[in-house]
Order: sequence, then C-alpha cells, then structure tokens
Amino acid sequence: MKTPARVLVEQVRNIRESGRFAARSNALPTWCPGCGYFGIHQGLSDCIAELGLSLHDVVTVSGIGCAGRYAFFSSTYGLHMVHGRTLPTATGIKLANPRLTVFAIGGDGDGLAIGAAHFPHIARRNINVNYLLFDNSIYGLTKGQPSPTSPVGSKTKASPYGTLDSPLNATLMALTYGASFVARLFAGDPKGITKALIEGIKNPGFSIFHIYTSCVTFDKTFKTWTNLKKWVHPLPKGYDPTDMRKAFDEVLSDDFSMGIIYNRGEQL
Amino acid sequence: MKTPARVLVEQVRNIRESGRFAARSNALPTWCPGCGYFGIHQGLSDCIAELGLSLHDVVTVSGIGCAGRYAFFSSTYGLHMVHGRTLPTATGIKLANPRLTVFAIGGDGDGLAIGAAHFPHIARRNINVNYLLFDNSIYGLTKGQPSPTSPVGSKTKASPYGTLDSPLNATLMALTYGASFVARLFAGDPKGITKALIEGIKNPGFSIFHIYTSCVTFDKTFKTWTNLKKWVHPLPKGYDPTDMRKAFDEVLSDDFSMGIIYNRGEQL
Amino acid sequence: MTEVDFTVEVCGMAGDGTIAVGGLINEAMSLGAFSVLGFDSYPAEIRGFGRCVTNSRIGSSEIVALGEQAHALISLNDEQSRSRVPFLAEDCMVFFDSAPPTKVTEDKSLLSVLPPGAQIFGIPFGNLAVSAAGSARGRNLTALGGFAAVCGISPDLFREVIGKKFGSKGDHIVSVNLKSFDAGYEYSKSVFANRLGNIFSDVESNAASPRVMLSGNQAIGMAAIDAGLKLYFGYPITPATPIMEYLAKYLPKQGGRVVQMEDEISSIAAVLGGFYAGARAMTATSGPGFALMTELITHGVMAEIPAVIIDAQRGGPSTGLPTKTEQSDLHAAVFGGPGDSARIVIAPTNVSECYYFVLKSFQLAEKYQTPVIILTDFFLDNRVENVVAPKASEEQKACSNVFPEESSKDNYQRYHYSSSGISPRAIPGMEGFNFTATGLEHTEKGIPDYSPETHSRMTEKRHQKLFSALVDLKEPEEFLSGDSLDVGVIGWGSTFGSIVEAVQRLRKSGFSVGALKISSIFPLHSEIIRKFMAKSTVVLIPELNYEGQLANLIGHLDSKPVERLNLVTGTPMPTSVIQERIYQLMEVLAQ
Amino acid sequence: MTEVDFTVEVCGMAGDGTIAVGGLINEAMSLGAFSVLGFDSYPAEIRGFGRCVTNSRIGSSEIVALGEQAHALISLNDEQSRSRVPFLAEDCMVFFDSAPPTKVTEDKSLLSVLPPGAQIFGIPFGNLAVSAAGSARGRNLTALGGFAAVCGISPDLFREVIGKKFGSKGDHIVSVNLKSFDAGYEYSKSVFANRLGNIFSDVESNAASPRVMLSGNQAIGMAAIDAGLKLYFGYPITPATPIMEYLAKYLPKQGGRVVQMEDEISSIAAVLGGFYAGARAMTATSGPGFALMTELITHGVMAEIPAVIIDAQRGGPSTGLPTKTEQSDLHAAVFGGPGDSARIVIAPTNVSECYYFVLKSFQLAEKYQTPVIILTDFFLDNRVENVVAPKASEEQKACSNVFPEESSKDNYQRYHYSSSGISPRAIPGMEGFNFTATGLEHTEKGIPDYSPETHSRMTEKRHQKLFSALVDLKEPEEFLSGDSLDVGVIGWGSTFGSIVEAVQRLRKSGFSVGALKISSIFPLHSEIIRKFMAKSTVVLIPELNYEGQLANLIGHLDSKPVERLNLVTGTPMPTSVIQERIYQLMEVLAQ
Ligand SMILES: Cc1ncc(C[n+]2csc(CCOP(=O)(O)OP(=O)(O)O)c2C)c(N)n1
Ligand SMILES: Cc1ncc(C[n+]2csc(CCOP(=O)(O)OP(=O)(O)O)c2C)c(N)n1
Ligand code: SF4
Ligand code: SF4
Ligand SMILES: [Mg+2]
Ligand SMILES: [Mg+2]
Repeated sequence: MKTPARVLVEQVRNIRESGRFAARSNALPTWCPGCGYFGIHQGLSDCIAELGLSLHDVVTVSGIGCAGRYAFFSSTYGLHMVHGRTLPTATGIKLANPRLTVFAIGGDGDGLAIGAAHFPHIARRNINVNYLLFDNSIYGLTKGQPSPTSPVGSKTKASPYGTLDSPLNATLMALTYGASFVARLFAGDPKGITKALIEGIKNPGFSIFHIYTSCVTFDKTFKTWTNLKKWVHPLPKGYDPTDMRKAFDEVLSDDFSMGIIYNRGEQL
Repeated sequence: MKTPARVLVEQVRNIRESGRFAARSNALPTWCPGCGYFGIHQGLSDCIAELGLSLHDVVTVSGIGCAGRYAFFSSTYGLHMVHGRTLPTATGIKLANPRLTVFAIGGDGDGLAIGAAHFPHIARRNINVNYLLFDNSIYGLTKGQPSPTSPVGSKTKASPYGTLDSPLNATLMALTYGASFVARLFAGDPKGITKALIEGIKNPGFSIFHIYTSCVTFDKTFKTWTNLKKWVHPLPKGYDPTDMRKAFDEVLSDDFSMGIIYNRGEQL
Repeated sequence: MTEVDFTVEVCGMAGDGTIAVGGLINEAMSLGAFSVLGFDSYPAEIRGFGRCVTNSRIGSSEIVALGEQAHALISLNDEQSRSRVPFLAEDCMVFFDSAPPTKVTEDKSLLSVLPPGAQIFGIPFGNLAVSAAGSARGRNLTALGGFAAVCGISPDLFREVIGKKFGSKGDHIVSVNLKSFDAGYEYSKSVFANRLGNIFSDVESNAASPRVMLSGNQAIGMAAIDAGLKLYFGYPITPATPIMEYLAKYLPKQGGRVVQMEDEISSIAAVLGGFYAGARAMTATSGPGFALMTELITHGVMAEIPAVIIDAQRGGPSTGLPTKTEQSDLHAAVFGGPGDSARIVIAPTNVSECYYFVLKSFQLAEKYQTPVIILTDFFLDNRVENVVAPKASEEQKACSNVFPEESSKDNYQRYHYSSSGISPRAIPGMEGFNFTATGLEHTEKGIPDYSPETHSRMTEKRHQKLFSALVDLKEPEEFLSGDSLDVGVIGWGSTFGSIVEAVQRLRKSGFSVGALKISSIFPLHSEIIRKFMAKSTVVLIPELNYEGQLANLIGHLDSKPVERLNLVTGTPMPTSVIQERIYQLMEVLAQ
Repeated sequence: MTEVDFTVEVCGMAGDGTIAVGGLINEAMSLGAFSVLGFDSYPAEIRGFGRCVTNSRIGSSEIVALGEQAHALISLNDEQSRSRVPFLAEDCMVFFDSAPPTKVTEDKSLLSVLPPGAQIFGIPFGNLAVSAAGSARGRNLTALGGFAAVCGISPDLFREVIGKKFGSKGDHIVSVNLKSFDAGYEYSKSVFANRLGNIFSDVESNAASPRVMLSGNQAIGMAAIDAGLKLYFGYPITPATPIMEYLAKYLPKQGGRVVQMEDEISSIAAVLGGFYAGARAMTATSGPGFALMTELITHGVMAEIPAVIIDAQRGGPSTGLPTKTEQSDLHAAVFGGPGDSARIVIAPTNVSECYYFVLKSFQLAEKYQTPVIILTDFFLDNRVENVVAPKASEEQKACSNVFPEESSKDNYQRYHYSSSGISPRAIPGMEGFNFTATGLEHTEKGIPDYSPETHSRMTEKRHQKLFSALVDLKEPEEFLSGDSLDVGVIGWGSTFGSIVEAVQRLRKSGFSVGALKISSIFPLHSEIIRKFMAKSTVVLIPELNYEGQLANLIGHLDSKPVERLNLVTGTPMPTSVIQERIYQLMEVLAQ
C-alpha cells in the first residue's frame, strides 16, 4: 500500500538518484521552517547538479549569520569564515586554484555592514567569484536587529522607536562598483535562481546574485513572503542586460524587477 | 626701499590681518612643493574665515596619509585618527556635540580602500559631517602605490607591470549611498572649493566634497596638473543639482564636470 | 528563618514556557527575601527547537555561585529532562506531567532513568490547565503551582509575581495564569497531602525588600544610564547584544542616543570621537568584535582619549562558542595591542559589581584619559541575582575630567608632562585651547615628534598614568583568609563566586584556605597579591580558560610556581571541582 | 689581513647623493671580503627635505651590530653633519667640501664644532667634480674618492662597484661617475700625501666571495620566492612595504601574484583563503595593520588554516613612529587574540635569519596548520648585511602538509585527534575529502559542536600542536657562554647583535658573562631557557620596548627576578648601553 510516508520516501529516493541532492550535505539546514534560505539552497544545489560540477572542485565560503551557516549545508568543500570576510577569502581561494568554482555566501549584515569594504574591491578586481548575497533586511542569527537594507522606521528590540537610517541598495552598489555580472533574484523562485546562477557562473569575472528573501522569525512587516510575492516581478520584456546605463536606469526606477540586471558579456 | 622680501612680508601681514589665515595653524604644511593639497587648504581655510566660524567650535578629523596630515595644519580643534576611520569618528564627535562644525578629511586610500565600509553608512545615516575626500589616485605618504582610483595599467613600484583593477568613482558611490549633498571639485580651484563648502555646510546632513588633486611627487602620468587642467570643466549650464536621477546621468556620462552634483536641499 | 540553600531546575523544550517559570521562581523567592542566583540555558540555534533549562539557587544566606545539584526538577518535557538527571541531588523532588501531551515511550521516559531516592510527583499539568483555564498553554504555571505546594511556599508570593509579570497584558491574561497556577497548587495540596514539605515555611512577601532581580547585562545598562551615558555605539554580538537592546530602550528617554554601527571598528571609532568631543560614550562586544577594536584601542592609548569598552567574553578563539561562557580574553585585553599600549582592564565578579564597575569606568576613562576595558562573560552577563538595588551617588556620577586651567589659555599643552602622567584635557568648544590629538608620537603640544627624548618621556608618561590609576582601582580583596594559608586561591570574574564557596566549605571542615579576588586586572596591585601569595603555601588559580591567563599575568609575583585549574567546558566553574582540587593539594601538603 | 673594525658615516641633505655613497662603500667593502653592516636613515616626511645619514661598519671579523662611533665622516652638507658630531670617534677623519656650493656661516659650520682630535680633510668636492666631469652632481663621488685615498683602499674596488651600479644607465654615466671619483682620489693622494693611512691596505677584490649585500626586507622577499610563494596579499605600510614591492617585481616571473588589497583584514583573509586552497601565501605588515588582523589570526588558529604573517615592527602604539625601530609587538603577537588562541611566533636576529626563518615559516605553517608570525623591525628590515648568499635546499622548500591517507577517503575527519595534535589536511580539488573548515568549535568531522567534551579536547589538540612544533623550531642558542655565569643576557630580534658584541667585549676583559638568543618566541623551549637562567647569577633582558615584553613572557621561568633594560628611543640598541648595564650589574655582584 502506498502510504503518504512511503510516497515521500520514494520521492526523496528519486530525487537523490537524479543527483539533484548531491550538492546538499547530510546535515539538514538548521534554518527556521519557512525561512527563505531553503529556496536559495534549492536553487544553488540544483545549479551545481545541473552543471554537473564535481563537488570536490567547488568551494563554498560563507560568513557569519543564518546565511553564513550555508557552508555546512553544502557537500562541496566549505570554509565558514568570520563575519564579513567571505569576499577577500574567496579571492585568495580563486587565485590559489583557478580551476575551482567558488561561491561566496553571506547575509546583508555580513556583506553590507561589517564586510562593506570588500564588496567594491572584489568587483573592481573582477575576481571570478560567485557571490550570493542573502538579503532579508534583518540580522537573523543575532535575533532580529535592523540591517543596512532595513527600511526607515524599522522597529526591533535594538530600535524600539524605529530606525532613522535609509537603506542601501546592493544591486545599485554592484553596478556602481563595476561588477561584470549582476543579478537580482527572489528566494521564492528557486528555478529563477538556478537559471541566473548558470548564466553567472559563465561570467569569467565577479558575479553577484542579490537575493531578496524572507526572515519569517524576525521580520513580520517588511520582507514577508506576502509582501515579496506581491512586489517582485520580472525585468521588462526585451530588457538588454549588456547595457550598463540601462541597468542603472532600471535599478534606479524599480526596486523589485528580478532577473539578470547586467552582464558585461565577457568570455573566458 | 621695497625689496621683494619686504613686499612679501607686507602681503602676508595683510592676509593675516584680514583673518583669512586664521584657520591655518602655525605649522607650515609638510606637503611637497606643488602638491594639490595646498589649494584645498586655501579653499577650506577661506571658507572658515568667510563664514566666520569660531575656530574652537570646529573640529577637523583626519586620517592617515598626506591628506591625513591636515589636522596639524588647521587651527581648529583637530583629531588625527588611524588610517581609514575618520567617518565613524566624526559621527561620534557630531553626535556628542551638534553645535560643532565637523570636517572629516582623508585620501583616496583612506576613504575608499581601508575605510570603504564607513562611507556608505555615514551617508545613509545622514550625519551632519563635511567630508573632504582628497583624490590624487595614489598613496602619497607611503611613497606611491596605486589607489582605488588609479586607472588600469598604473605603473608604480608596487605594480611594476601595471595595475589590473578598474578604478572606483567616489562621486557615483556617494550618490549610490544616498548622500544628501555631493560636490565634485578641483584642487586647482580654491575659490570653487570655498564656494561649494559654504553651500555644503548648510546641508544639515552628510556632505561629501570629492576633490580631484595632483600628487606631483609620485604621479607623473595621470592626475598631473597639466592633465587635470585640461580635463576639468564646470557642470553644464542650467544643471539642476536637486534632481538625483539627473545627477546619476551626469556622473555616469562625465568624469570631469565640477561643481555641486547633488543637493537634496534639506533645511535645518 | 530556617537555613535554606535550595536549587530548583525547570527543563522543557523551547515553547514550553520553561524560562517563564524559572523567572517566576526567581522573582517570588526574591520577594520572599531570599538570596537568588539564576542562570538559564537555551538553544544556540535560532530556529527555536531544543532544550531550555533554568537553574535557580535560593538561599537564606548570600548565594554567590550556581547550584550544582538540583533539589527539585520541574520537567515540562520528559525527554529533554533526562539530560538533567546527572545533576539531581540524591533525594531530589521531580515534578512531571502525569498525562503528557504526547505519549512518552520507554526510551524517552524520565522516570526510567531517575535515581532510586528521587521523590516523584506526577501531576497532569496539561489537563489541569485545560479544565482550570480552558487551554493547556498554562501547564507550565500548573507545574509551578504543584511545586509551590509541595515545597510549602505561600501561593501569595507567586500570585503577586504572576500579577506583575502579566499585568501589562491585561486582567484576562493574569487571571488565566492565576487559574492555571491555582489548579496545580490545589492538586498537590490534596493529592500529596501527606508528602508536603515546609522548606520555605515562614516565608512572606517582603515588599520593602531593597532587592531587585537583575542580570549582569541589565546592571551594565543601568550603570551606563546612571552614569549619564550620552552615546552608545555598537554592533550586535552574543552575549553583548542585550546591553545595546537595553540602552536602545532607555537611553533615548534621557536624551542619549544608541547607534547601531556598521561594525566594531566604527563602534570604537565613534566612542573615541564621542569622548573626544566631551560626551560619555560606550560600546560592548565579545571576542571577535573586541579583536577588531585592537588598533583603535591603541589609538586611544596614544592620543589619550577615554573610552569604555565592555568585552562580554564567550568561548573562543574565533567565532568559537557564541553561547557558552569562558574567561579567555584576558590576554587580549591586557596585551592585545601592538606597541607599549597598556590600558586599564577591570573585571566584575557578580551582578552588583557589573553595575558599580561600569559606573566607575567612566570616571576612570575620563580621569586617566585612556580606554577602560571591562571583562564580563556569558555567565555573568546572563545570570540573574537579586541584588540590593544599585544606586549611584552624585559623586560617583560626577565628571572626573581634569580640565585645563584658565591661565593656560592660548598656551595650552594638551600632553603636558606631570608627575601623575595626567595632563589637563580640553574639549572642543572651549575657546583658546585648540589642539590636535594624534596617534603619532608627539610633543607636549601634540606636535608629531619622533625624537628619542620625546618618545621615551611620553611612553613613560602614558605608563605613569596607569600607575597613578592604582589608587582609584579596587584593591584585591581577601575572603575568609588568615595570616597564613595552606592553600590560597586567587580568582577573577564570574568564577570567583565558586571559589569563595569552595573555600567556605573547606574552612567549615577546618582547612586553612582562603581566597583573593582580583578586580583590577591591569594595572595590578602587585604588592597586595605578592603578600597573599607569600603567605600561602600553595597558590591555586582556577580559570575558565586553557592557557591560565591570569596565572600567566601574576605568576611571576612569587617565586613558587602557581597551581592552575583550567576548564574550557563552556559552562560556569563548578564549586565542587575547585573544592576537589584544593582538597587534593591539601593531601599532597599533608604527605 | 689586518684586524679591521671601521665605521664610516656619510651625511647630507636629501638630493646630495648621500645614500648612494653609503651604498657604494658597503658594496666595495663587501667585494673586499669584509663583513659589512649598514643602516641608513632618511627623512620621515615625504617632501624630500631633510637629513640623510648612512652608517657602514666594516670588519675583518663578523660584524653583528651597528657602529656606534664613526671613524670617518663624509660630509656632503656641513649644517646637517653637525648633528653627527656626538657620534664621532675621538680621532675621527672628517671629509668635507672645502669650497661648498653655498657659503657656510659660523652657526652652520661643521669645523667649528668638531672635537679637537679630529683629522680634517678639506676637499673641494664640487669644483673637482665640475672640472673632471663637467657637473657638480658627481661631488658625492669625488668625496668618496677622497675618502678612499686617505684610507688606503684600492680605487679598483670602487671602480668596480661604480661600474656595476651605473652600468644599466649606459657607459657615459659610468664614465662621468668614474671621473668624479678619480678626481677626488687623485686630489687626496697628492694634497694629503703625508697623511695617507693604510687601514684597508691589503684589500683586494674578491670576486669569488660568496657574499651578497642584502637588507632584511630583501632577504624576506627572496626567501618567499625560493619557498615557492604563490600569492602575496598586502597593504602598504612602513616598514613592510618594500617586501611587497620586491615581490611585485619578482613574483610574477615565477607565476605567482601580488595583490594589493583594500586593507590588512582582507590581506589576511586572502592569505587564509589561499592556503586553504593549497597555495603558499603570505602577507607583511606593521603594528597598526597587524592589529587589524587580530580576529582573522584567531580564525586561522581555530579553523587550523596555515598563514605566514610578517610583522615588521615600528615605534608604537597606534600610528606611533612609522620610521623608527622598536620591539614592542611581542605581547600582541603572542597574546593578541581573544580566546585561547596561541600561535607560532618566531623572530630572526639578522639578515641571514630573515631569509631562513621566512623560508621555514611556510613549512611550519603547513605542517602545524596555524598562522606563523615572524617579528622583524624597522632596523632589521632596512639594515644591509653582506651575508653568505642564502640558498634553500629542496628539503627546505618542500611542501610539509600532512595529506590524508587514501584509505580515509569518504570517511575523512578533517580535525581528527592525534597525539601530535596534527590532523591530515585535505585541499579542495581532492576527491572524496570534502569538508567544511570553521571558526566555530567543531567535532573531528568539522561539525559545529559546543559540548564541554568537544571544546576541551579540541582546545587541547590545538595547543598540543604547538607543543609538537617545538621540535621544528630553532632552539635557544648560547653565545660565548659557560657552565656558570655572573650575568646571563637573554635577547631576541634585531637587538641580539648588540648583546653578543657587548658580551664579547666584556669577556675580553675577563668577565663571566654570556648570552642566549631566543628565536622561537612562542612556543618557548622553556627548559633550555630555564637552565640558562639558573646558571646565571643575574639575568638581564635588554629590549627595545618599555614594558619588557620578552621579560614578561619568560620571567616566571626562574625564581629570581629578571633585570630589564628597556629603551624606547626609536633607534637600534647601542652595544655600549648594554655593556654599561652589565658592568653595573657586575659591580653590584662584586659588593
Ligand atoms: C565580528 C563579529 N561581530 C558580530 C558578530 C555577531 N553576528 C553574528 S551574525 C550577525 C549578523 C547576521 O546578519 P546577516 O549578515 O544579515 O545574516 P542573517 O543572519 O540575516 O542571515 C552578527 C552581527 C560576529 N559573529 N562577529
Ligand atoms: C592600518 C594601516 N595600514 C596602513 C598604513 C600605512 N599608510 C599610511 S598612509 C597610507 C595611504 C595613503 O594614501 P591616501 O589615503 O590616498 O592618502 P595620500 O597620502 O595620498 O594623501 C597607508 C597605506 C597605516 N598607517 N595604517
Ligand atoms: S532567523 Fe530568519 S534568517 Fe535565520 S533561519 Fe530563521 S527565518 Fe531564516
Ligand atoms: S607625496 Fe604627493 S600627495 Fe603627498 S605631499 Fe607630496 S605631492 Fe602631495
Ligand atoms: Mg540578514
Ligand atoms: Mg591619495
């Protein structure tokens, strides 16, 4: 008899055999149920499987934060760094062995607060690292303080009267720094993430994937699933990602259009 | 008889009596003869004199570098910090005593390399600090290494085969970070600097003065006086600095138009 | 009052209301004029699964250390509570849900692993709550009621604290909770009628009690507020975050400001800027963030700018064990800076000292114009004690900056040499005293100067200041000591409570032992420490670190080698481990 | 060869060609098979005004310390040279321009302040150069010629090194310079015919000399290249910048890469990343930058990732004295990290050791999987010595990483416990050994785990590794020592040369003194140090820091208190100061 449990077991076996789970470590992610990071995990794992990358030729460097835990949930080589230093570390790794595919992963605090000095420089050096910025507009791991992308007025335990600081825009920053590949993505669309990653990995320089995601535990008002689903939409039809000026225009006029914003179109 | 020496002495006395020298310390700047920083010193000193600021109500915070030496050459209160930390220090000073007028001064290495994490955050907090970024595209004090604004191919002792990294654009970064007042200026035009400073000091939030200047000792090819004089020009006639999108357009299309690029037009 | 020293633990899964019950016990017993020390542990992971345990030690005399063996365990989840069995006293009372929400299988049962002597009290927590208040959510309060009855604690004490805790949520919530509590209380009273104890018999609510329940972090926040803190700059990090969150709530009310900065480097930079411009400013962090402050701390030393820095230690190195306790940042606090960059380092040993040391640190920083580092740790930050409500006198709050004389106007020397090493410090805004502070070596006027004479003299001046500061720093304090000791135990920080208790126990057994508390880690009151070491046949230094960091610092003060006791378990130092070790040392001595 | 120990200084303004002349003297005397130690000082300010001084000490026996008293002074600018008068030997030869470019007034005259015994040689440097070569620019070489003749050095030596130095600029430049040199040489020969000495009489060019002239920084760069460095990441800072500049030139030629990073934090992060991925990587910095690396160094300790870090010390704290020498980062190097984060710290004492220690550091870092810090200082970085050309054997270059056994594939434990503390380290790209390195406490597999057992065992493992490393670390070395000593002097780093020389001098006078060189600062070979201390009636530790940082580290190893000699003058430790101090200690002993 096919009990629901058996069906599940069978499904999991099928997926495993398909190789789609290969890039996932045996450790189940310790993220809260409903966290947006599961979708990103799926998107990235599928990308690795789809490209057929050898797991031992891939390195995942992650920072500190809920996002920073990623390195433990991937079956590639992993390096769990200190807070904010994934990008220079990834630079060292890539230059040490250019045959490796390198993913750098961190949260909005990790990348835009404590690590903010490194983002412009890896971009201008155009090091072939794929940077996944998990942007939930909150500090998850430390239990809900405002982040550099929190909207003005955010109320948290650390800002009981609301924040005063205006948010940063990581996609705009990437363009400003001259990143050669810039995508804006949504954790609720793992397939979209996989697609963009496959494209971005081809870029022989620095690629950033700015991913909007939801912290279901500490953010009840801003980047909730409901809001994000309402807000995000694809880039305009016919959008040309090779035109940098257009990319600026797009990003300055729309915060929620998702897809490949800029691709300098370099070839190896 | 009026010997040339006497004429000079008389001129200096006149200037002193006019108060224009008040903001200059007794210590003569130790910059190389011909260094662009003399022009900026004149521009800022004149601004303080012209506005009639009490010197004890002004604080000059500077970083490390030739630019960083500024605090010693000003007769205001001064704080000579470590490399790259003028902006958070200035934040502390301004919040401690909002009556103070605060100038933060540093080089392109100080502000865009080691200090790069602080620039976005003072901008988004919109702290009322006036930041003078002395951009000579070189590390002066450490004797001529490439800086984050050096052009690709820069040859120095530290880059004998030419640099590979593309330069950063501090004016564009300021706009991207949401700075409320952004000026781009030329060390060869002290009067222009004074004018922009007077305007910028009125801005009740963060104002950045991105100043192109020449290191005559270590840069013989890029930001030389000859090149700069050839390249710089005023903003287009009728340019409206209150329009942020226009400001982006201007900065993305012209690296050398000088003046007030953006002024959110806030009032105290 | 009868002599009481009672430890009760509550254990459950996150969501069971475990921490709430522990808190109510602490509050009630504090109201009952007992001394209380409580410490909770909860899951390190965010997602909120996992075990919660509260430990409350309640005493009629002053409690200085954590209870090691529980006399009562309230189990809100039997599977989780199994982990507590090794920590139960022999005849421990165990309260458990006799009709738990989900069936407990043998391998998850608590009863099957309890020691033979345990006194078992099965109460249908959930069912009682449902019938009393319409929902099983109050089963934790039912459990509490059951516990109160068996121990003979007046229900009024609990009713009072329940009222206080839930008061802000409205009468309905209060009444629901009271009903759940009462249901458990009445059940125990009747079902266990012949097993009721009266451990806490003659306890009454002592509303006039001058005691308040505070955690170390709350005490730090209160001290900063009372000291007139103007600016807090910080970056979230366990276990220091609650200080920022406390101040974020209360500092704006007195006109101050909390700014969450972009990192720890900018936090200390802004603190230096704030103090430079005349405001009291502070930051709090833990090991990784403290490491990032290294350069700017040396700048504070060189430019002589005050700063107050809390380093709330956790397990290390690197990201380490963010939710565990350790005392392993002493080396870094004292020796962490390049250059001869000595600064003031102090370490409170209990919640009350958290308050008074932080209060004092502002005056120290101002007067001696140098960064002051306060070392706390996860255990001290998070434990609660019902301390005598701390209060700062006007004198303790007063600004202690040495301002320049009016006569020095227009010829002011910011770094003037003086025998104390302290130079008058002007503040921007003061007319006629303009100067430039710098991290370069400098003359008395503050002009950069690298001559041998200037650097030698200025280095000496900066160290002279620290020597001068000794008079304002709390001297090492002897506990239960005498003219000569077989074993002299020296300690610091959160470990010291266990040391005192261990010494106390051994002295009761007639041993010649004593303890010395070191509050000022740097500079050291070397002579006092030396004397204590000299009069001790054996010197023992227990610390929660591997390298023996205090021992390394003071070991050279006496010619005999120091005995070390180092634990890196991430947990508070158990009294019994120290006691055992002293005992061993005594045995060797006796041979 | 006659016994020679001769110190010559050249002094002038920037632009006078002072440093060039000093360099030619060093090269020529090295060619003459002498031992040479040279140290230049020039203005701290960029703008290029100010005094330049070179000091060259030339000896027929090994020279280990700077010359304190000059036997010859070549003055290219009399006003500047006045400052050197206190450092002249009594019967010093002084060469000066008898027809200087600008008139010298009384208050700027050198002659008016010379000691009575000085031997004065006036030579019209500029005029001779103009008539010989058409321009006064060569007057520095004319001065050199005059000096050579008076000292009796064969002009061929100089002609050879002048040819080498200017060869790349074409024959014309060489010939112009030779003409200027000859003019001075001939002038002296004839004018001072009856005053010519023959200090360096039987000197000949020794082309077969295995010696090369190297600065400490060059030796470091060469060692890194020879070690097969793949990646250098750094940020400019005095006095470490020349290492980056050297590598920027030579590393790309062997397929390596130099990346100037955005700061020191990213530099060490990239070094860790590079080593993690299997490449030899290095960074070099000074105090302020080293401070910024604190957190990531502890990460290397915790995650067990190798790193090679040069800390080129300068005067501190903070920005301090960027162009002055000091040994005040020992505390920070050894104790700087929060958590129990001990790492390997070594310190070369001369140029040759700069090479061999840096070479070795890659093997140490790889084998023990931990950051290795090499402490140099401004003096050691910038002084030149003509060392026996350093050469690395294949064994010294070999990779020393402990790779996992093939059999552990698919069940690999990155942090496997072993008695040495060393676990096999896999490198990304190796199939079947995937793991995640982390700065959290972790199990043998690398899974985060905060249990008391794991943290205790892993902390012990990390420290066990350092203990194991002792076998690969250079043992403390005795110099001129004996079975028992009245005064035993212990030293480290650039100061040690002066110590040896002081001890040497005193032993010649029959004193019972000896010296111990400590190369491995952490971990320590405690037993060897203890024995040396035990056999010394008095132990003296001279250091260029205020706090006595080595003394603090090893003071407890012996029960008698250590004597300290601390200078913070920003200048190399003078031999005479140590000698004087030992002498004083001997006097006290004799009483
Ligand atoms: C140097 C340092 N400072 C602070 C922390 C504490 N900390 C851990 S994670 C975190 C921020 C997490 O926010 P984010 O980067 O947005 O990641 P998220 O948890 O949201 O995925 C902070 C401040 C730390 N580990 N190290
Ligand atoms: C932490 C630290 N790293 C490096 C240095 C060395 N340093 C001094 S100034 C400087 C850069 C100067 O360049 P810039 O900021 O452009 O100023 P400029 O001299 O051109 O005015 C550096 C790297 C330092 N003082 N501190
Ligand atoms: S706290 Fe937020 S970001 Fe972290 S795992 Fe939970 S939902 Fe995700
Ligand atoms: S080195 Fe360059 S930046 Fe520095 S003072 Fe000289 S000219 Fe100016
Ligand atoms: Mg986040
Ligand atoms: Mg510059």
